[in-house]
Amino acid sequence: MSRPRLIKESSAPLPLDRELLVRIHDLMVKTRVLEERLIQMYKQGHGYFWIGGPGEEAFNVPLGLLMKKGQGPEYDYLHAHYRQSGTLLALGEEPIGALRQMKNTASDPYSGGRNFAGHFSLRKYNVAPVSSPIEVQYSIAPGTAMMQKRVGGDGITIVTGGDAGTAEGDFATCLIWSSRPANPLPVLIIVTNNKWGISTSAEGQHGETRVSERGKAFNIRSKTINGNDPVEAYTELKEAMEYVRTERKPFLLEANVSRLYGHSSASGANYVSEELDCLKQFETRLEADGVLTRQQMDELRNRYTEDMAAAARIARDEPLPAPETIWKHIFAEDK
Amino acid sequence: MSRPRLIKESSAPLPLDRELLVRIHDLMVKTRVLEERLIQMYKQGHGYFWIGGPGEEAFNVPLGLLMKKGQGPEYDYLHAHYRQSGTLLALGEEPIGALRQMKNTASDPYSGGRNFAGHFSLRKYNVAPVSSPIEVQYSIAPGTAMMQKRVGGDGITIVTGGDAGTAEGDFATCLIWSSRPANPLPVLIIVTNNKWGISTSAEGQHGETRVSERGKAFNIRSKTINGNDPVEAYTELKEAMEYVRTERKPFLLEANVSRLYGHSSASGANYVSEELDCLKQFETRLEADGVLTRQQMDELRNRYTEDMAAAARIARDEPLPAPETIWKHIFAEDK
Amino acid sequence: MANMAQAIRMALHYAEENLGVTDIFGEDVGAPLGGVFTCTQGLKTAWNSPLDERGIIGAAMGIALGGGRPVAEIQFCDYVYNTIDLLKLAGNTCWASNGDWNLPMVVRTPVGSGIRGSIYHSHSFDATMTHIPGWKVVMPSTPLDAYGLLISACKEQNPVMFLEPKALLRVKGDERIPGEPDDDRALSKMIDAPLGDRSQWKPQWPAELEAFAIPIGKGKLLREGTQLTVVSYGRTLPLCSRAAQTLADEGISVEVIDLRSLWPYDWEMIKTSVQKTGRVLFVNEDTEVTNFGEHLLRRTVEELFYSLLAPPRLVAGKFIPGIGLADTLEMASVPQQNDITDALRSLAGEQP
Amino acid sequence: MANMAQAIRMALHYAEENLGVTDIFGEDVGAPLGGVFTCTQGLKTAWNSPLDERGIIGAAMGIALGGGRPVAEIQFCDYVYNTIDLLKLAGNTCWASNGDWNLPMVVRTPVGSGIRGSIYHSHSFDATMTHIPGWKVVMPSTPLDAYGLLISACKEQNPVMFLEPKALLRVKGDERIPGEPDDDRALSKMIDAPLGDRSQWKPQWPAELEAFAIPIGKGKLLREGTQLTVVSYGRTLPLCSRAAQTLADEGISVEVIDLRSLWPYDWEMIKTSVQKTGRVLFVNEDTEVTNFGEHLLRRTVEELFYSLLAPPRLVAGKFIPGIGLADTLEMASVPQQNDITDALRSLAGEQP
Ligand SMILES: Cc1ncc(C[n+]2csc(CCOP(=O)(O)OP(=O)(O)O)c2C)c(N)n1
Ligand SMILES: Cc1ncc(C[n+]2csc(CCOP(=O)(O)OP(=O)(O)O)c2C)c(N)n1
Ligand SMILES: [Mg+2]
Ligand SMILES: [Mg+2]
Repeated sequence: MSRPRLIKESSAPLPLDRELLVRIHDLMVKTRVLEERLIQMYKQGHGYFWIGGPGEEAFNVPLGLLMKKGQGPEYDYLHAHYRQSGTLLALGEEPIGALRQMKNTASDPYSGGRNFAGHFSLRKYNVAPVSSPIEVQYSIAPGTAMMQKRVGGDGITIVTGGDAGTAEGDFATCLIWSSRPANPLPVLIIVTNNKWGISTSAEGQHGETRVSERGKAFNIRSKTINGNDPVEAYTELKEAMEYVRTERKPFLLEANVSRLYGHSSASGANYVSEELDCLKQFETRLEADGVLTRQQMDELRNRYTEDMAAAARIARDEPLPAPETIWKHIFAEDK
Repeated sequence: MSRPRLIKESSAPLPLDRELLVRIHDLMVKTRVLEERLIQMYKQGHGYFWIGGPGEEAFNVPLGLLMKKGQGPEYDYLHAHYRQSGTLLALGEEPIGALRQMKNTASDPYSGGRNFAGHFSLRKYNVAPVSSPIEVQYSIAPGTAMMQKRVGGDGITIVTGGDAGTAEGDFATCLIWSSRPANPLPVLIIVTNNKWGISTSAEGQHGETRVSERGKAFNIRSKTINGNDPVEAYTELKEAMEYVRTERKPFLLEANVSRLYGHSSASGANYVSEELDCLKQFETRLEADGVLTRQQMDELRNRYTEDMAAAARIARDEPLPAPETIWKHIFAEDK
Repeated sequence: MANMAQAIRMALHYAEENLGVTDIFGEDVGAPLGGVFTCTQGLKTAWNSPLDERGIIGAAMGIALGGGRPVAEIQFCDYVYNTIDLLKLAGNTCWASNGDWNLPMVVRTPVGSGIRGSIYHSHSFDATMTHIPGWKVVMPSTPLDAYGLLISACKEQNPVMFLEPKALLRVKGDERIPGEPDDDRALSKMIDAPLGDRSQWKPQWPAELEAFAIPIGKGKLLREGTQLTVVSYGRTLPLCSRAAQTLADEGISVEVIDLRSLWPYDWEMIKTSVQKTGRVLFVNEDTEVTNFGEHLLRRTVEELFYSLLAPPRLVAGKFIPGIGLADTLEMASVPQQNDITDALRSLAGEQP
Repeated sequence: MANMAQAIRMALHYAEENLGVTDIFGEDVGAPLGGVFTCTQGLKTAWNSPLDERGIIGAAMGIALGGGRPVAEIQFCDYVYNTIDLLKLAGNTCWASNGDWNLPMVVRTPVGSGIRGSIYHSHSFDATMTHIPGWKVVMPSTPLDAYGLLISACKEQNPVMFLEPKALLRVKGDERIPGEPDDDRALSKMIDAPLGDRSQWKPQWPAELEAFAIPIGKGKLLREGTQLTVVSYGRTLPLCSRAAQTLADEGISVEVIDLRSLWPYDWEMIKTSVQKTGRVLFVNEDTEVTNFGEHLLRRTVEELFYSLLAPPRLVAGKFIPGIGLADTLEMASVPQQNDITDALRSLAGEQP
């Protein structure tokens, strides 16, 4: 496996404008603090299971910022996995929704207390429901892209998932269906490679030098990037998305990222200091380049920490869904 | 899609020795005559369905000749699809078995009248049962190869299937499981590309320039050959098999072949004159090179035709399995 | 009258013209073949997919999420079994998202025995499918019902599984589909693709087709009777009707219910009938262990125990790993005319 | 006493040492984790597979064809549903080849609710699995039964599906597994992997383990009774036992059968009991439409109708698309203690 490249020499000037850098940083902090709060809720018994995206903020936040946000095939679709909180916050979601899902309250906006944390669903922004089975979203994604291609416009479909999951046939399905000569599709196929599937290291399992090479046989434009660098992530995502938007063809993007609190609460959810921390690294860079001071960043973090604590207190006291609601929404007529 | 290359200039001397050429030709004729008899049985109402391998003899016969024949992991395993009669005859099977399966008699040696024509099973030579679902054999094949690798020796696993079927996730599974760095496997992964899946042309469906390129991302040695030329097929198969036997690593071989009587009886089972006929072409070559005369070849064909007619008469009059035999062999204790 | 394959084709034509159906697809569904059973010949939104059932179900789900209305085909239900996770996902998407999303999609697939299809072209799918929540499941036994149920399916906001009893696909109906021409041969000339080269062919659709819909969830009381109830669907339904006729000739009065919709199903119709007759036979051809008929029977026992004059019975497929190719094997594996007639006769005669 | 996860681990150890088991594999089955429920820690033939359930089942089939004896794991049965075609194929390989080949393979997978697993870690698999011919299917409810059934499974010539009720995996048994040390903590020290770095760890297996086998197909009469029979397995079995105790305190005598083997199952034991009691409740937690309990109930009605004093009943999971995460939802979705006790009480009191 190729190792994530280190962030570019800090002497090179940051190629994004200041406002954007600050916005990305803000959302990365917000996401990290949200995830840490979710973990804390779990550890304090205010939820049964945690899974999420700390370590993927540098990639997920730019993704959300670059999405064409709206409902219906004119806008971008997101078929995500369970580490996508950064993208959702970048789309403008309030963090309390995720906290409510953690506490499985009736007020949980994504599943009404039915699904695990990190399992978002947001029809108003074309975020398809996140489901636990690994990789099925890759078989579904070509469908929304077909509608987008037919409708016209520049909406694209984005699908994300982990490295281990690419072993499922669904990943191949996505490559095949997206690259059919009869109907190439506007899909941005993303793999976030953290080099692990739960406890299983990628080393023994991947004959590929890079996962992104699997696109080549299908003549799909493919690239591996450092997903720990928000600047590289933003720039590369922008380029890839523009290609997909304009050419109406697939692009396979592999982003090397970190898994900063292990797989999930099942593996303890403790900070893994051996992993590269994209937020720390970005902050060093921002400080060195004079974009933000340490103090500003600390204040930001403290503010979010307080906000999140307050939101968690609200969520914690809200009622659970009533037992008889299990019968609701089996069919759409029930709406 | 790349077109099958024409057979090498007939001026070039045939690189295999005469005895082998005659043997390959003999088996190709035998296979063709068998398939034609099966089709005739179907058309005369002595069977419900025909599917088989006319058009693949030039590839399938050499494959059978090159297999290390025997039972158990020291020998080669074959996980085949339903066009493999040439390989079975090359392994030494009597054609009457296939005719019996066509007539679904109790004497059918492959399924006792239970399965369609072409669905061989031959434990004594490691031929795994052919099953109708496309491509599942690719998910199973790594298992026999694991046993072979563990046992030692030079036995390899061979898996075959069609071009359209590579769209199933099982094909990707085979590539992934065969090339795991933790345990690369001795599997010869074969795709016989006839450019069709029933009525669906490969053109609109395959983003790959060649199917064999799908191996490259996994660092699997891969090649596309002209499966209509028995000499090329023999030579390339030999090389690929030697690599797999010795290196204990996978090899992906795509063979371009013809579909000479259409997909199956469901599509009429009539000779398709637009397709290249490997037998005709080989015979021209053998005659030109003085290996066999037209007369010898005609006699051979007539002899097989008579043999096959006689065998079909025998099969036709044999009893069907008794109704109560449906309860046999649900479990192995029943043996 | 149209056969069931033609009825399906006409309903799909109507649906792509009038009900917003955007994609009719699957293996060999588009030109030139138009489906291995001809059900999708000449349809303007029909296209050929890769040979990948997971991709087919996945794409249908995606198209539905993306605002389209797909009608996907699995060539034989025998090949649907690597997609059960996706079918379950389609069935739980509305519920899991607490009503945020819903999937208006139809999956069609031929089921059952009757064409000497051997181990992999004879499967039934009703047991497996009725165990998956969140789907509506229908299975017509006549061309008119096929037409009407497919129209309803194409109007649904939820996933619908449309099971086509393959033994009945080429059987002509007794009832006219509103809008079909009087003459069968005229119909065939208009909408059946010619043999040979079809590249220039275009169907000529009957102009008067309409949104004749059969509501999902309603059974059909095919024959009234007083002494016995038989409930079936699909291939075995006509066998039940014939058995009822035979028994009528013997002086035994059998009520015949064509369930048509498997989920939701017409419990009221079954209940009313069993309360009248006190004896009921459930018939289907899926293998008999963990079989949908066992569900119907369980509910009958649960709610109608004290109305029963004899134990309710099930006639279903044998619990064996496949249907063998030989005639002898197929006949012994799934219910045939005699099995049903005999079972009804014996149930009628059963005395405690 | 060992808990069920430890019992499984010891049986697998015994089987890889003595019964020819060659490969224990699946996602996270090998080092360092040894299975998400610790069932495969420290086993010498355990290894980690790619994240690909189809590959796992396929490889198991191939290993069995190649002369090995695999024990494959699907991490949660919730993720087995893209392999149903392969399970069907494994179940028909012997039959389709007319006895030429057979597949000695075991698949283990955790099933059921009880750990607040939400929609995708709470599925049951007994309904789907009992509908697939050619497999033996077992589901223990105690560590000793788990040990004994797994030993039998590893000796089988046919595919065996070994269902592990996940709510019971960490529950200690009342009975000693032959060969396990007397002291629980001693056992834990010997065979449980330590937290933290495990790279140097090696288990110390109890030396006296033996081939204690529980025959597949035999139930266990857990408690004798005269007025009522309850038949269950897995997570709901201990609830049934407790209900029987409660009812005993109220003066109602309940016979409790732990089915243990779902296919083949111990019909003789059920029959004998129902002929004695005339009242029977079947309990499981799979969703209740096309449910294996409905099969048992159908057979009861078919063969024992005239022995019945009340309608046989089923308590099972609600027919909804998933088990919701919130406590309130899970409790309302699958049978809980009260549901079972109440159902038994009402069945005892039922008068025609
Ligand atoms: C189909 C399926 N199989 C198994 C699991 C259990 N599981 C949950 S996450 C996971 C590992 C996923 O690894 P990867 O795809 O690399 O994503 P990551 O968690 O590393 O982001 C597994 C095996 C699952 N959820 N779905
Ligand atoms: C899983 C599955 N889906 C569909 C079918 C129906 N079917 C039988 S053969 C075939 C086409 C196969 O094409 P290809 O893989 O190219 O093999 P070929 O027949 O051309 O040799 C199809 C779709 C099947 N047998 N199995
Ligand atoms: Mg990963
Ligand atoms: Mg082909």
